[in-house]
Amino acid sequence: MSSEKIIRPNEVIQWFGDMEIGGYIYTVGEAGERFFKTLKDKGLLVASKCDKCGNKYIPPKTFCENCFSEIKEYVEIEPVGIVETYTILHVDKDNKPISPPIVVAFISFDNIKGGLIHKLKINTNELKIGIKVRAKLKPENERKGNINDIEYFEKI
Amino acid sequence: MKTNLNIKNRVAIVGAGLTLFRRRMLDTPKELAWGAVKMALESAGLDIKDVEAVVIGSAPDAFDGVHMKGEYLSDGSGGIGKPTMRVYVGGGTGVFTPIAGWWHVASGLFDVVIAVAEEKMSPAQPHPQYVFKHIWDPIIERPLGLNLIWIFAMEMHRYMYRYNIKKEDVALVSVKNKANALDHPAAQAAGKITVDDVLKSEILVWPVQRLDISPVSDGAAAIVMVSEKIARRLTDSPVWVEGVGWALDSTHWTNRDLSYPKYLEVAARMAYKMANIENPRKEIDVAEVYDPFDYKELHHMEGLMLARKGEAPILTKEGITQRDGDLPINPSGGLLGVGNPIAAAGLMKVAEIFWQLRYEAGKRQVKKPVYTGLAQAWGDLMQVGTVIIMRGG
Amino acid sequence: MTKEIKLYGHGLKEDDLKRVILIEDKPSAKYSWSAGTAMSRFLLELKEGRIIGRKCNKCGRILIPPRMYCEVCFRPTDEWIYVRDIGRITTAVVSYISADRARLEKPEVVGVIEFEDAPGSGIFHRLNIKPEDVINRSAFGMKVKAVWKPKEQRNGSITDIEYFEPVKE
Amino acid sequence: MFEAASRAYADAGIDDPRKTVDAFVTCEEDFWSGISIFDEFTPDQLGGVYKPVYTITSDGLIGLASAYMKIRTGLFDIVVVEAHSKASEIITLNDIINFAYDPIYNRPLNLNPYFLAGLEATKYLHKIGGSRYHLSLIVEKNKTNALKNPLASYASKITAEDVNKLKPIIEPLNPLDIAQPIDVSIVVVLARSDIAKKFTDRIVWIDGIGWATENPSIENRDWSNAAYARIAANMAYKLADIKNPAREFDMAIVDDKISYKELEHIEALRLTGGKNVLRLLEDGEFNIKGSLPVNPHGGELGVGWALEASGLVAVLEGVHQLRNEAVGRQISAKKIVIQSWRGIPTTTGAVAVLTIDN
Repeated sequence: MSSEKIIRPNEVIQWFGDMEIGGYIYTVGEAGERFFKTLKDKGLLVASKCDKCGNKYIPPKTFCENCFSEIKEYVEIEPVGIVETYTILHVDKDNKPISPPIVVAFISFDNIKGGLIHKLKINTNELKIGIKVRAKLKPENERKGNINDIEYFEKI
Repeated sequence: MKTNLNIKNRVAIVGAGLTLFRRRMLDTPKELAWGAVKMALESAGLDIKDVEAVVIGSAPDAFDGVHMKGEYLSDGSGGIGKPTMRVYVGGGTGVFTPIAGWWHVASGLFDVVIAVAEEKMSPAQPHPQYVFKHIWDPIIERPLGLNLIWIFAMEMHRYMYRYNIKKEDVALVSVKNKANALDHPAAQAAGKITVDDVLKSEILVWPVQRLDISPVSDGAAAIVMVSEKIARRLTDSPVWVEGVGWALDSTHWTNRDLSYPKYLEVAARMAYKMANIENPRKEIDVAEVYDPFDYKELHHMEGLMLARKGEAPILTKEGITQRDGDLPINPSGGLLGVGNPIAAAGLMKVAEIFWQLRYEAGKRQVKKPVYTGLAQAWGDLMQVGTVIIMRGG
Repeated sequence: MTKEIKLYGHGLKEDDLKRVILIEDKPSAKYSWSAGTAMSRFLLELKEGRIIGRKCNKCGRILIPPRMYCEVCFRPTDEWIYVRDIGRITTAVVSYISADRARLEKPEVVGVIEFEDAPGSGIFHRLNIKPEDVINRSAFGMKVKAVWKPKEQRNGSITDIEYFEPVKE
Repeated sequence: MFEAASRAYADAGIDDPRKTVDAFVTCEEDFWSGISIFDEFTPDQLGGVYKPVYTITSDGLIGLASAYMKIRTGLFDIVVVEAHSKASEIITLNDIINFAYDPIYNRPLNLNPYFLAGLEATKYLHKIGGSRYHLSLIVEKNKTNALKNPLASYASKITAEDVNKLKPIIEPLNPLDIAQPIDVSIVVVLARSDIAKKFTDRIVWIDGIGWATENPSIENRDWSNAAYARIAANMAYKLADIKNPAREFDMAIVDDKISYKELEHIEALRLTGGKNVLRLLEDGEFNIKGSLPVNPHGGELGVGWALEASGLVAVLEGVHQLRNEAVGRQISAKKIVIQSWRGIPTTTGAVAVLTIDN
C-alpha cells in the first residue's frame, strides 16, 4: 500500500490537446420520438406505461425498470406537476456568476414514476417543495423537438 | 504465468442474446443493452429479479458520446440496485466481459450474473473513425496525424513480409466470413464476394483495402452466467467456462515485433492451462477469433497456437477453417460479416460458441461434432488478448 | 439461435435521419498533459536535432521513446544515451487517405524505424520513400536517416523530424 | 504511477513484482485522462507487461472489489490495484462532468453540473430537518481534521460560522461544500490470506466488500437516500458478519465529495443506531474524539477530490489508522468501515470493512 502526491517539476513540458471530435448526434429511441414529437406538436407530455406491472414513466422508457418488460403503450398528460426539490444556481457551467440566478427544479407528475428536471420561473420567496407548476412552452413554430421546447415551468 | 488451478466454483453460460448489428440504430445505447439482456434472460428461462450482479463491457466512451458510460448503461443492462461494474480493455472488452462475469460467479459471491456488452458508434461525428485520433500517445504520436488504419496496415504488412504471405491469401478470410454471415440474423455486412472483389476494392492504406475491414456498427450482446447448482436446475445443456486468459503487452508498440501477437500467446497459455488443454490444434473444435481485419484472423490463429507461425493462410486456403472444415473459424461470420460494434462484437463471438456447443446455431452449425470451443478478442494499441474456453455439457 | 429469430433494434438508413429527432452536442474536452521527465528531455533534445534514449543496465536495452523505468525489469533506468538518427525500416505502408479518411492527392508513406544504436527500439514516423518500394516490400530492412527541420523551425516536438529517408549502406 | 507502485511493492515486501504479482487493475475513465482507451497506458508502469492487466472504469474501491473476487476464485494469489487522479491536467473539468449526464433529457439544459447536488441537498435537508449550518459543521470538521494529514491539500482552520457566511453558488451549497480536485496515485497490493502472511506481519484484512449502482436516470432515483451505499453496505456487512454497524466500528471513512453526502452516507451505512444524525453531528460525535469518528483524515473536503482514486484514498487512511501510522490523528481502531461514491451524477459506490489482527 502506498501513495504518491504528484508534484510537477518545472522542467517538465506541458502539452496541450483535446479529446474532441466533430461532435455527437444522438437519436432518441422509440419512446423519445413519441415524447418529443408530442411535445412539439401538441404541447403535451408523454409517459410510457408497462402493461405488465402498470408503472408509468416520464421520461418515457421502452423497457420497464421494475419488471424489464418491453413497453409499447403511451399515455399523454398535461404538463402540470409538483416541485419535488429545487436549487438556485448563481453560476453557469464554467462557474462564472450569473445574474439573475436560475432556479432549477425536479418536477414530478401525478401517479407517474420519474419526472423532469427543468428551469423554474418563480419569485424565490414563493419557492418551496410541493408547489404546483405548469410548463411554459415555446411558440409552436419555434419548437424543435427537444427538452428546450419547454422554456420553463411556472407556478399556478 | 503462475496460474493457480484450485478453482473452487464452476461457472456455466445458460443464455445468450443479441440485438441487430447496424450502421446506425434509432435505439439509445441503454435500449440496445436492454434488447440483448432481455433475450439472454428469456433464453435462460430467468427473470430480471433472479439476477444478482451485472458486468458491463463497452469500449471508448467517445463513441456513444457519454462520459462514465458504464453508469449510463446500467439500467438497460439490468443493473438497477445491484452490484454493477464496467470492465475495459479496449477492443478486447467483448471477451473480457464474460471473463469478469466468470470471476463474479467463481468467487462464490453470486449465483446469477449478466455479462452485457454494448457499443453505439454512430453518434460520433463526422465519422466514428475520428474517435481513434485519441487512442495514441498525445505527445509523441498524435502530432503526426496517426490514423487507425495506418497502424493495422503496419502490423498487417509486417506479418505478410515476415511469412511471405500474398494479399489474395489474406482476402480469403473476408470472403469466408462475409459468406458465413449470410446465415446470421444480426448481420450487417454479409455477402457473397470473391477474392477478386477484395483485391479490386478501394485501397485505403496499402496493404489494407476496403473489403479487408469490418464496418462500424451499433449493437449489443449479452449472456447469462450462473453457478453450477443453478445451471443444473435450469438446463440439461449448460455450457461451461473452462478457461479464461488475458494479457497486455507494453504500451510501446513501436518497440515490439508486430509479426506475432505474443501477448495473445501468453493469454492463450493461461486459458489452456486452466482448461487443461495441451494441444489446442487438436482439442479446440471450433473457434471465434477476432477479425476486425481479415489478416487478424490469421494472426490470431497463430497467437492462439491453432496454427504454427505463418501457417494460418495455408489452413485457410485448404478450407480447414470453413464451417465444414476440420477447424472451423468464425462460423458466425465474425466482425467482417456480422458487424463490429466493438465490445458487443466480442461478446457476440462468445454467444456464437455457446450456440455452437449446444447445437443451436441452425444453418451456422459446424459440420464436425463440437465439445470444446474458444472465443477471443483483441484491443488497446494492438496489445491485449482476451481468451475464453467453453465446453458443452 | 437461427436465422429466423427476430432480434431487437431499429436500424436507420441515411435518409431516415431526416425524419427522426436528433439531439446534437459538442463537448469541450481539453487537457494540458504533463510530458513527464523522460519525454520532456526527449522533446528538448529533438529541438537540438538529437535523439536520446534511456538505458537499462540490467537488460541492456536502450529505450526510445525514453522511460525513467524499464517495463521489462521493472526498475529505474540508469543513464541517458544519445543514439544516431539512423535506423532500419521494420514495416511501412502507403496511405491513400488522410487521418480524417479524406482521399489524398499524393499518397503518403509511413512506417516504424528501428534505431541502429538501440536494437528493439523503434519509433513511428513518415518516410520519404517510393510507394512502389513499399508495395514490392523492398522497403523492409532499408537503412534510413532522419531529415530535420531547420533549427529555427523546431519546437521540441516529434514533428521536428520531417521524415526519414534512405541512406546508402 | 511507477513511483507509487515501486513503493507499494516495497511496503508489501515484494522484491520482484514481475514474478510475484498475478494480475493488475487500474481504475480510470477515458475522459478524465484525455485518452480514448486509457487501458493502453497501464501495464508498463505497474510491472504488468505480458500479465493480466485491465481497467475498471469506476472508483478504486470497486476496482479493489474486482481484485477481491479474483483472489476468491482461487485463480490468483496476488493482485495489485491502482487508481490515480491527474485532475490538474483537465482544463474543462465541468464540461466533462456535464458529459456524464443523459444527452437527451438533461444535457441540453446546459447547467452547471453541480445543479444535481443542489437539488439533492435541498431535498435531503428538507427530509431530515437540517439547515445550512449543519453543512457548515461538516466542512469545519473535515477541513480541521485535514490539518493533521500530510496528504491533504485543502486543510484549513475555518469555523462553521465562517463557512455559513459564504455566498451560495448552487443553493444551498457554497464553494466550500464541494470537494476540489487533487492529483494523486495510489497502489494497493492484495493477497490471499495464507500468502499474505509470508510477505508481511502488518496485514490489513478485507472482511467484507460490497458495491452497487442505484439508478443512472436522475429522474428515477431516490432523492434523499443514498440507496447505492445502503445496498453496498448490506453486501459488505453480510460478508463481514456485521450485525450492528452502529456499535461494531471504531471509526468510519465515508464519501463527502459534497458536504451533505457525509450525513446521507452515515445514515445509509446504518451508523447512527437509530439516533438523529443531526444531533450526533451537533454533539461532535463524528469528531476525532467523538463516539464514532468520521473522516479523521479530513475527508475529500479536506484532502481533495481524487477522481477515481477517491476510494483508495479512503483505504489508505484506513490502513494508516489500523496500522497505527496516522500520526496526529490516530484513533485506536481494530475494525473500520470505509465507503466511496463516484460523485455526481452517479449513483454508484462501494463499502468495505477493514480489520487488523491484535
